[in-house]
Amino acid sequence: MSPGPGNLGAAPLPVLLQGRGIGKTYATPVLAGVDFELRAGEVLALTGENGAGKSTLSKIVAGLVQPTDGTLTLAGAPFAPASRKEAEKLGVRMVMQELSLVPTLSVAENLLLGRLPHRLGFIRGDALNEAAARQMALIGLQDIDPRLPVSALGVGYQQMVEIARSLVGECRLLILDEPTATLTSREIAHLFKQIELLKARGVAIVYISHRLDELQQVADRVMVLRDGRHIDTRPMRELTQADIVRRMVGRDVHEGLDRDVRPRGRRALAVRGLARGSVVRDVSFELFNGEVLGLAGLVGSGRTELLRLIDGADRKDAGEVLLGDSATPAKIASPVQAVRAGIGFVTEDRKSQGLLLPQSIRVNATLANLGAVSRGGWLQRDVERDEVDRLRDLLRVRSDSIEQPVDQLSGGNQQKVVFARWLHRDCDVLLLDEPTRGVDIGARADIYAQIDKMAAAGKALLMVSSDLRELMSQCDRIGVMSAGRLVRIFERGEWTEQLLLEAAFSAYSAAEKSAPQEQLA
Amino acid sequence: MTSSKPLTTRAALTSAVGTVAGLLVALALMVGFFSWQSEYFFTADTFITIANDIPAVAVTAVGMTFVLIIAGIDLSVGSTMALAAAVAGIAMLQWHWSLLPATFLAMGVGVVVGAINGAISVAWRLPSFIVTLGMLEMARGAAYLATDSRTQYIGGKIDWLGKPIVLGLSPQFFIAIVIVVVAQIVLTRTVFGRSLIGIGTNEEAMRLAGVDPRPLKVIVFALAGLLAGLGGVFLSSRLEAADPNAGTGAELVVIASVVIGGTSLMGGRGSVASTFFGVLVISVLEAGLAQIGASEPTKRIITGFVIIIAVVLDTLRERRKKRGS
Amino acid sequence: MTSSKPLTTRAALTSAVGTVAGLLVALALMVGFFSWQSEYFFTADTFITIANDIPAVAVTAVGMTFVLIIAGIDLSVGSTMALAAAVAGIAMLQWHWSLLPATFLAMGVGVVVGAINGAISVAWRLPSFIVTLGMLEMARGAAYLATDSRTQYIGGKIDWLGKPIVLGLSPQFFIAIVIVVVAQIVLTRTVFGRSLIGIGTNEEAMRLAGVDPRPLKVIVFALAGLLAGLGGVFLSSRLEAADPNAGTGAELVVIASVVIGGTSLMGGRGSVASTFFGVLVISVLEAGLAQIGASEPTKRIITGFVIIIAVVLDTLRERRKKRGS
Amino acid sequence: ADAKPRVALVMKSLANEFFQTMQDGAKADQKARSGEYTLISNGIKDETDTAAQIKIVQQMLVEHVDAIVIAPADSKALVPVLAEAAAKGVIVVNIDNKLDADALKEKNLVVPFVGPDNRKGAKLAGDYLGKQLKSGDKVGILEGVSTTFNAQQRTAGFTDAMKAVGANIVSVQSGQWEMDKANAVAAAMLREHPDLRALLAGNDNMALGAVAAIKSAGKTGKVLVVGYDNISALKPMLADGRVLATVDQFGAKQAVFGIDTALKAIKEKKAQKDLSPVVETQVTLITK
Ligand SMILES: Nc1ncnc2c1ncn2[C@@H]1O[C@H](COP(=O)(O)OP(=O)(O)OP(=O)(O)O)[C@@H](O)[C@H]1O
Ligand SMILES: Nc1ncnc2c1ncn2[C@@H]1O[C@H](COP(=O)(O)OP(=O)(O)OP(=O)(O)O)[C@@H](O)[C@H]1O
Ligand SMILES: [Mg+2]
Ligand SMILES: [Mg+2]
Repeated sequence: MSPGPGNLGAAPLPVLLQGRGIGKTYATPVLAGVDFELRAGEVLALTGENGAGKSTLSKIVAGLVQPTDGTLTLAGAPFAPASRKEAEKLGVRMVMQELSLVPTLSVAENLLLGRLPHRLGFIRGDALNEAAARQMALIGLQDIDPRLPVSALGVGYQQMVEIARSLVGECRLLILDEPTATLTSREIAHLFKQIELLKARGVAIVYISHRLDELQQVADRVMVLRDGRHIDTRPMRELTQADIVRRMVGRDVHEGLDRDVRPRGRRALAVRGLARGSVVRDVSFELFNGEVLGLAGLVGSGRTELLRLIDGADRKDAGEVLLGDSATPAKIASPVQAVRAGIGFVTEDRKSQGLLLPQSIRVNATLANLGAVSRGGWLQRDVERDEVDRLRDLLRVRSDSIEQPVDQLSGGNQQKVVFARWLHRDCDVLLLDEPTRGVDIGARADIYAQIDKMAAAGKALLMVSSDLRELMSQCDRIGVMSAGRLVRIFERGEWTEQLLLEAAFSAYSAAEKSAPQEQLA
Repeated sequence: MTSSKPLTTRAALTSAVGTVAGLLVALALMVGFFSWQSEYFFTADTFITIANDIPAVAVTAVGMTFVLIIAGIDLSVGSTMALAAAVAGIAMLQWHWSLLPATFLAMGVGVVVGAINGAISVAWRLPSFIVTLGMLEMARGAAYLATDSRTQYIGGKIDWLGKPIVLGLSPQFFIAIVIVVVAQIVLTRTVFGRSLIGIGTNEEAMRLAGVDPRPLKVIVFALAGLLAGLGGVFLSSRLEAADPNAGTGAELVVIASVVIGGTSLMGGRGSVASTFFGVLVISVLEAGLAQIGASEPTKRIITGFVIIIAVVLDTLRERRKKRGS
Repeated sequence: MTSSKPLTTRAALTSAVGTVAGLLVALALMVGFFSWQSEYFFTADTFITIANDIPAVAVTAVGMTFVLIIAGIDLSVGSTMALAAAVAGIAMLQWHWSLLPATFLAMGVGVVVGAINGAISVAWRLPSFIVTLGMLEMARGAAYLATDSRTQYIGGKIDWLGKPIVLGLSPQFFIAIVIVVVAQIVLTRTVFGRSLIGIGTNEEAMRLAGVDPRPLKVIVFALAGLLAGLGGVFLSSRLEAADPNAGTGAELVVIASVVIGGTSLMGGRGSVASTFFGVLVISVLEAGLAQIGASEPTKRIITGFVIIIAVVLDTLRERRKKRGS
Repeated sequence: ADAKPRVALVMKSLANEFFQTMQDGAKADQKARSGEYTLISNGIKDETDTAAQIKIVQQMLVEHVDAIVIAPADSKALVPVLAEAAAKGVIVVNIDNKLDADALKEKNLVVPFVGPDNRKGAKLAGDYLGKQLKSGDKVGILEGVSTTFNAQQRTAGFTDAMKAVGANIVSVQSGQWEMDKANAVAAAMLREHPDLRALLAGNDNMALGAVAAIKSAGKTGKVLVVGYDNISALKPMLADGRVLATVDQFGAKQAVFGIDTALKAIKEKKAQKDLSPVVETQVTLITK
């Protein structure tokens, strides 16, 4: 059905898009002299470290950013889209790395935003909902009521809506910028099936991801960027993951799936019967100093909600959190109390819940621990600057200076700034929600190293991730959530990918086949 | 846990009815109180008077609702009312125009003022608060210039709009009702309306979706100007004069009415229908306090209090609804 | 990519100097124009009068700057000024307090009004626009009650604050300068100031980072009230009377000054120092227009125009800076 | 209901001391003869809010009052609604600010005006000031809200008096009836015309603002001030000469005169059109 990586060499596909000498300069150059070509019906994987320029290059193709150098040709004709609309008219579409939905509008309206079906300006509600349902079915979301406001969906589902949206209408070239960063394997499978179908229709696809195993599944060719320069483009089958990594970072990186179990210290935290509505149901577990406890689960299984409850960000319906060896419930009714009790929280949505976007790296990094950079309420600028410089180097945040506003950083570097904030705070318990979302493999290793270091220093870490490989490589134990319940906690050695997945589905299949969407209501 | 579909529809329904229901309760409480205080309050007369009183504020509030929905604000509506009425008055007095063309002229003046507001905000991406604050001063100055700082008496030529025709109600009342209904339909049923909600919620997302927010924003401000211009004519027709001071401070009353009607100052959420009830709340309060002869300090204190309470109640209801769903 | 430090400092300096420089150019232009129009404008007298005129607005604007920085707004400052001055007046007239305790009492009244604004906004998560709009009415009503709606002549007892002491300048001028300087330092150098900027930029992020925005917001509103109370006393001391109508509409003048000074209405960005120059722009404009005897419509139109132009210029500068960096 | 006539007093801004005094006078009168009538009094937020005053008149009609005694915020715009009132058989009496003759004529309406002649009052103060001026002396006028009839009349009265002595009016600017606004304007006038001899203020609040401006300019005693209304805060100023004179138009009595006129008409069962058009009340110069 699909050409697939295997038979690519047989009949070279026609070139759809060609870029020559593409460059982009803000204050400093972020792209320089990039040449590339993209063929109809192929998937070109675009990889590189955070800040390598992947999103920038994609945005140039999609008409969101104008290049300062170079030219593009689309199917032989010069192509210089001045806006996204112009690019879309020519069938070039892009799913952005950051969500861009309108929370107050319904799923259907978001899907067809900008092209709502209407008669004389009046929206045709039936046609709208039908078209939307059709579109949702394409990526396996037929269970979601298109009339729901998007704000009722979790981040993962919202990402799916974004993807579904890009598939609306005429499409010759589709760019997916880290579409799977918040997705779990079930949704990813749907997405890949869709990609196959598009390929068969001759659509060219640019696929950006930091998950190299995915690339091996979908990509026909791989293009690597480093520091805004084109390093190499090759058929996927000619490369191993290690080859790709070496090209990306210019060195070898070891992830190490088989680590030793870390020595477990005293109890750091106990959760008893925590519940909120139907999203989190009767969750109990213990977390120990010196360990990393992972939390796996499908999108919408309630992992984020669980962390928010522990952190006091949302009100719990029932249950309690005990700190340390204490037998009495801790009074944590707000994140402020949580921080005071030594609990830090790296949130999943860095844009709306983590960062002060227009402010500098310096301001963002010290936010949770201003006490350390001040004396008697007065900020000590030198101390602050030194500490932030140290953190920036430690995490290799790619930026002009620590005074650069974080909204000018690439997604992965923004994530590192959030992480830096909690390194700076030095908490006893750290809640990590998708801590490597959008982070490249090199930087990921940096973050893992920090996690390791913290665990070694006796901190307790609770880490939610949608990337099972990440959990399996980094955690000492993995808890699996399904439909709001913590169904099982695996010890290192007990788990396999298969077992984890089965657990993740268990509560849904037990209740009904119709999957997790019932919690949306 | 049942299937989600019926739930959704029910939730949507509850929302619209909810706000209005809340406001109706507030209205009922006020009517009860005033009826207890004054034997003449609970009469058809009172309500007819109120009904004939509200059109100017109501139509202006409709425009303001749209502006707030796109997360803007328009502080210049009071001045615009005066300027538009002044121009219409001059057209009738000096150029001997009749009512209808003069009204269109006033609306035209409103459109120009509003479009300037919108264009400046959009062109330099300025907050509309400050642009319309500047316009508040400029349009008022222009109204003074146009009327030579004197109230222009127009007389019977303009009073048709405010004179009772059916059941004691005036044409302007019916016009206002039609405008409210049409605006509500436009807001909820058209692509235009949806786009405005989108812009108010996440302008960047709209832009990325290929909807250029700029012309839409200019249109919304122009529309607010148009409706303020019409409101100015309504006001004039009750005064039978063009008063250069007309509508002084009206912007705050209008905004208060719209917000009491549950429209968010943050953009993205609002309803014209409930704006109408917000206007009613303020009008009934004003009428009742006058009718019982409350002292000026009392009036001020109670008005401020009611504004806050009304918004608190709306928020609590909104929040309860959210938690419930 | 060079080392970060020199760049940083330079950028930071350019930014601060930039805004003020822009305002200085605007000021110079106005002074030039008025000096050309009136031979008496460019005299020490004029500037001393203006200097003694601004403290009331300046200190209130300092409070407003903090409020805007946390993405709030305070429409009640004008009424608060009147109420605080009224209470101070009564304390001096009827209870025979002396100036200092009466001033503290006025500031206390301001703190209470502001804290109520803050507490209501925070408790029900209401937009401060509507809460302070309600308070605008209530505090004004209270000021009427306190003064029995009559201007209270206080006399020599209060005039010390407004009387020239050095170089024709009054104590209130120096107090205002000290407040501006201290506030600017607090904003840029303290944990408190940093937290306010954070709250104005992304409140949810602050909360999750362990900084509780609620008490800080209440403090900011209380501070704005305190400064408005002091402003009220300053006003009173210039007029030697407590006028229940004092400060009517002052909120808009104050907000305009702050925004002209480059503080963002969206929160997260602002500077007290440049607020001071924003106040100067408005004051010089007002004084100059009065001195050349401009007609009322002209005054209105020019004032509106200058407000818009000043903000446009600031935005363009800001944007050029960003593009450059 | 009761047989006592119900009289509605509709004032301008009750935030203005003058109207407050007027209302208090009426209330005191009603208390003293509570057997004769009942009173509902209302005012508007600020003097320019004509629409609000119209609403109040309408509410009073709904309240079925027998008479309306009104100080109109606008001399023209209030006419239609008052015509409506008269048509319903409500006795309408005009106080303080005279309704526009042309507008009344168009509505075929006769409304008795009970009140002072503002122009005459202002001229009294101006004439008194004139005695201390010589021809060519520079003076400035602080006008109320320029769009209001009273402000215009008072300015006219001041102008008449100044013309009579040949003084030179160098500036007429609005202080919006308010102390702090007048203060800023007066300060500017003093700078622009260092040899200014006098400031004529359209009301006493503005006179207070002028006094403060003179003091800041260090010209106390060198610039003469006259006001209008005779508010209590002015007493110390008159006593020490910082204000030369003001005009009392007996606000406390004005409303009462109006009410009397209305009650008389009701008692004699006179129709609106049979009422005598003008009942002029006293204005007196106050110099101490
Ligand atoms: N508006 C801007 N102003 C200044 N610099 C920018 C701007 N946008 C992006 N950059 C810089 O351009 C570089 C490339 O960013 P880009 O978003 O393309 O990276 P990316 O490869 O997509 O990284 P990630 O994997 O983290 O998403 C980064 O160093 C970033 O800081
Ligand atoms: N703000 C919210 N309002 C309403 N429902 C929400 C909200 N946030 C999450 N939910 C719902 O709660 C359920 C649990 O979501 P949660 O985000 O905790 O799951 P998750 O496992 O972390 O998944 P994700 O990968 O989407 O973050 C989902 O069904 C989601 O739709
Ligand atoms: Mg990217
Ligand atoms: Mg999650």
